Amino acid sequence: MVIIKIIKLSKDLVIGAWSLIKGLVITLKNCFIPAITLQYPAQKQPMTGRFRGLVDLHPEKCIICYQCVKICPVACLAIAHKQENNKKVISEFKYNMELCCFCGMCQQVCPTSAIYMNKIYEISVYDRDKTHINLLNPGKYIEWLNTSIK
Amino acid sequence: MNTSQTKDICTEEFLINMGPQHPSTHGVLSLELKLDGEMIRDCTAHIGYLHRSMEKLAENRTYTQFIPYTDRLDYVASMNNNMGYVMAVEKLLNLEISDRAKYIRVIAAELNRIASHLIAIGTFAQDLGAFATPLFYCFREREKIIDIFDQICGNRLTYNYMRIGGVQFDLPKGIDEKIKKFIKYMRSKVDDYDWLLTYNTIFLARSKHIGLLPKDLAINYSVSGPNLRASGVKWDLRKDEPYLVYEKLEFDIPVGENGDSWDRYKVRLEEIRQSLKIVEQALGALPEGDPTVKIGRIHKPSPSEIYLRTENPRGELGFFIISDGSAYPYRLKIRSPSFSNLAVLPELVKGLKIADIVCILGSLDILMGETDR
Amino acid sequence: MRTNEIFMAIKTDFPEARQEEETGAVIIPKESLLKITQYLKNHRLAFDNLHCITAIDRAERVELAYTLYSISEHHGITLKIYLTAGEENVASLAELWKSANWLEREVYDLFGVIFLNHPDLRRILNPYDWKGHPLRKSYSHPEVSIKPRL
Amino acid sequence: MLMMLIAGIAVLAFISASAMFLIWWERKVSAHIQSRFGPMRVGWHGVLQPIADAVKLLLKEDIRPAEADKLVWWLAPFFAVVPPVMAFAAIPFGKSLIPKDLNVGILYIMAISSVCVIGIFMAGWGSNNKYSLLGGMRSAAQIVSYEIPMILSMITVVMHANSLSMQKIVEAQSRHWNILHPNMLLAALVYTIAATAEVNRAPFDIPEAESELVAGFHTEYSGMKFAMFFIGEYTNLFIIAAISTTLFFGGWHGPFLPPVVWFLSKTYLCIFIWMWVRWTFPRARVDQLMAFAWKVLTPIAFVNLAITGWLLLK
Repeated sequence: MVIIKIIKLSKDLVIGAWSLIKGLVITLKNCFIPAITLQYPAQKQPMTGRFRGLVDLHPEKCIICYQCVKICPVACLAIAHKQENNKKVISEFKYNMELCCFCGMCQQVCPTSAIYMNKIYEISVYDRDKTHINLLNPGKYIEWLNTSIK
Repeated sequence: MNTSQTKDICTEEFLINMGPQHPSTHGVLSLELKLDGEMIRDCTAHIGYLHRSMEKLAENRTYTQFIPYTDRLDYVASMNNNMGYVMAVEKLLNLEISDRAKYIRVIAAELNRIASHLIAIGTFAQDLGAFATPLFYCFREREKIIDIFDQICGNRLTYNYMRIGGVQFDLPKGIDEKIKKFIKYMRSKVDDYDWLLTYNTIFLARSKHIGLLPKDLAINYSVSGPNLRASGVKWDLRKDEPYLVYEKLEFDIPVGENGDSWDRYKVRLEEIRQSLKIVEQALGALPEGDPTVKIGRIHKPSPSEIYLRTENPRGELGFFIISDGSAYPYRLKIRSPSFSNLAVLPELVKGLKIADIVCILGSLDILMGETDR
Repeated sequence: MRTNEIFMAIKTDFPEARQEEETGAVIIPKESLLKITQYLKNHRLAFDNLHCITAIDRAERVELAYTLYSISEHHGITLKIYLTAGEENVASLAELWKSANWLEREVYDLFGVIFLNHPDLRRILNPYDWKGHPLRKSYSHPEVSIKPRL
Repeated sequence: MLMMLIAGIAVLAFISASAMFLIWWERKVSAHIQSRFGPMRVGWHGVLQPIADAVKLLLKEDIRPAEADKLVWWLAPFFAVVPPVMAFAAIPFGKSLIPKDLNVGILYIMAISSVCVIGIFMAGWGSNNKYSLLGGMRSAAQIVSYEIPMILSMITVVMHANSLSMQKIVEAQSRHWNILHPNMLLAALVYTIAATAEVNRAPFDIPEAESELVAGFHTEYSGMKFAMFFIGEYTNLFIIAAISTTLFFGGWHGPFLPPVVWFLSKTYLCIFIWMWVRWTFPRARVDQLMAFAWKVLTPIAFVNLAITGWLLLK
């Protein structure tokens, strides 16, 4: 009876040792496969064509239809317009970057694709009122570098 | 240890607080353990740390505006959440969607299932002590899926890709070669995991017969998904209540024998292989057509109630939507699989050691974003 | 077995069950909940899976919808109970299905429906000392969030 | 006297250099196993990273828990670092390159290195934190029960070389290394497993199990005290590798390279195997670990001892 137990135990030990060695073979194999991580600040992955970064605007294309303001789930867009010799002109287009959830609904709903999402993803600010952006002034995203692939 | 012998030894149970900030509670979950030495006498779970009351938010959002919120439910498999919600609303509006959109949804959902299972396997191995090596292998594979999704819909985690009646974009040009290359790459990697983890004696010793979930207890707790199939119940919504094009695709359901932590891991590993098969077939049979849909129109469904459940990587995700004719849902109840899967934990853990509770929690693959809603 | 066949099976044994028109749910009075659910669970209908409990805050009443499924028979049913505004309490099903334990705690937490002889009826998602039940239509969220006393 | 001073300073310099190198090497080995690069920024391929770590740990604030048992908590790191450094006294680096050739060399090393379990237990008890208490108790049980198979496997070697002194053990292997005898191979296997448990390295790192006990016994240590535990661990790793080379792989014997190079290369090969094992296997549970030590390793070690005795007396 004891011999059967010893045989069974040694069989388990051998199978166990063999499975441990198989595990070691995998890690050794991976040891020689070249590493694939990016050294982030030096190497950056260019963003794909459809990447949704910060919201941006071509002011001339906008026909002030308020579709984007209506569709935004977190209400971070706000437009004010005034009537000037029978033509509507945008007086103010505020974008609250802090609330934005980068869902891309405004970009899809805009009939003239005036509002679109650019490729900036490294967004950090020191004080909160930096997050309230006026989309009309062209130099709004200077401090965050643009990593678009174009 | 009957009490007669321990008259002189004054052993005292001490309370230990595992969480809400703990390396292996998969998110913000607090477990109060009453320990006798290493043995766990009793465990109570405190959840709700990540409660954003999604259901109250849903009552103030139109049907289209709520789609980005469903990404944040089960943030590891947000394609499946989108699909679940969007299909529920389509059933409410009884809207038919184009065939190509159905196939694209199946491809996206299955790829996301593989990514979610990879995370489940990686963190399970990490919890058992195989520090970081299997986790990094799983993340390396998952990175390839994330790149595919980045090309399809532009985001890496919260995709917001599906719309009511279709999808946002059509698949980009060279994407099916990329997916085929990924499928071939992934098949060899899954066999590697078999060698590295599945039959490793320490891994077996740590997870075999730990956290035994018998079949009837699992059904009684309405556990669903891989945890239920690991207990021997052959129940998968994609097969038993087929939706989209799952009845046209040929795949089988892995089922475990005795419902312990090892079986739950093994079922997830097999499901990755099955999902690869599904994606391959769906990619082959992709019909032509225009899956995209405009989102300007505000949907106003007639007052009615529907309940629809889909097979999420973690279990059955159900949406109970009650509409009252306005553009906003009157009530939107989200039945989250992790909520019921977590309810089983205190029952499984009595009398085991601390190392086992970490192992069972890892094998149940709980996600707090979904549990707390 | 479609929902009306199941309803017929229930109707024969419990005459007081009614069927809601468009949704096909079975409406039962509050008192006979325990009897009917006992019957549903052990009868050949074999409803062994209480999938989810949904509470709906209508203007004049609170509706409780129990979604039941049977894994062996591949069918499901929705049981509905109308709780009049005054006394929102109903018997707890924690003994029949263990999943009811947490589901009922969540309904109590968000709606304030009291479940009689529930093992431990505490709040589950909100802090234990939270005032009010958030998902009620009449709920107004507190202006200042209460700081936890350390 | 002067000679002893110089030898002492040389050994201390070697210890800190080797600890620094081991920390860096472990991070590079683990990185490449997990298909990533490891430290690359500080110096060429992160060579200066250990120095950066040391400076960081020096500048870090040394926080002491309020209700900690002050003296016990303060003393614990010393008990974790001093024994491995003292054990260097009997390590044979070369033909005459040995700090002090004690005639009880191997016994001395084993006695000293079992002192560090007291340090770990003091750390566990002193930090007044439930997790570290559990970690401390686990380490006490583990190290004590793995010392027996370790010493038994050493005795088989000592019986061959019929002397406890390390130099004599190495000289006994001049013709062929000990590992070539079958029973020595079994003793080497038992020794490696027991030594991993002795040094709390995976798959036996239950005292500081990250996923269960947050950080085990050194949860409450930060700054220089944590660095001391860290250095103690790597020096201990070097010690068990050095012992395994002297006992089983023929110490500094080697065809034409100078003996020191042979000794160091063999030691670092053993360390690579320990690192390789660490980053592959999951962690054993406490009771399985103890059962393995008492029910499997110790019987095997005894049987091996009996066989060796029979072989020698034949």
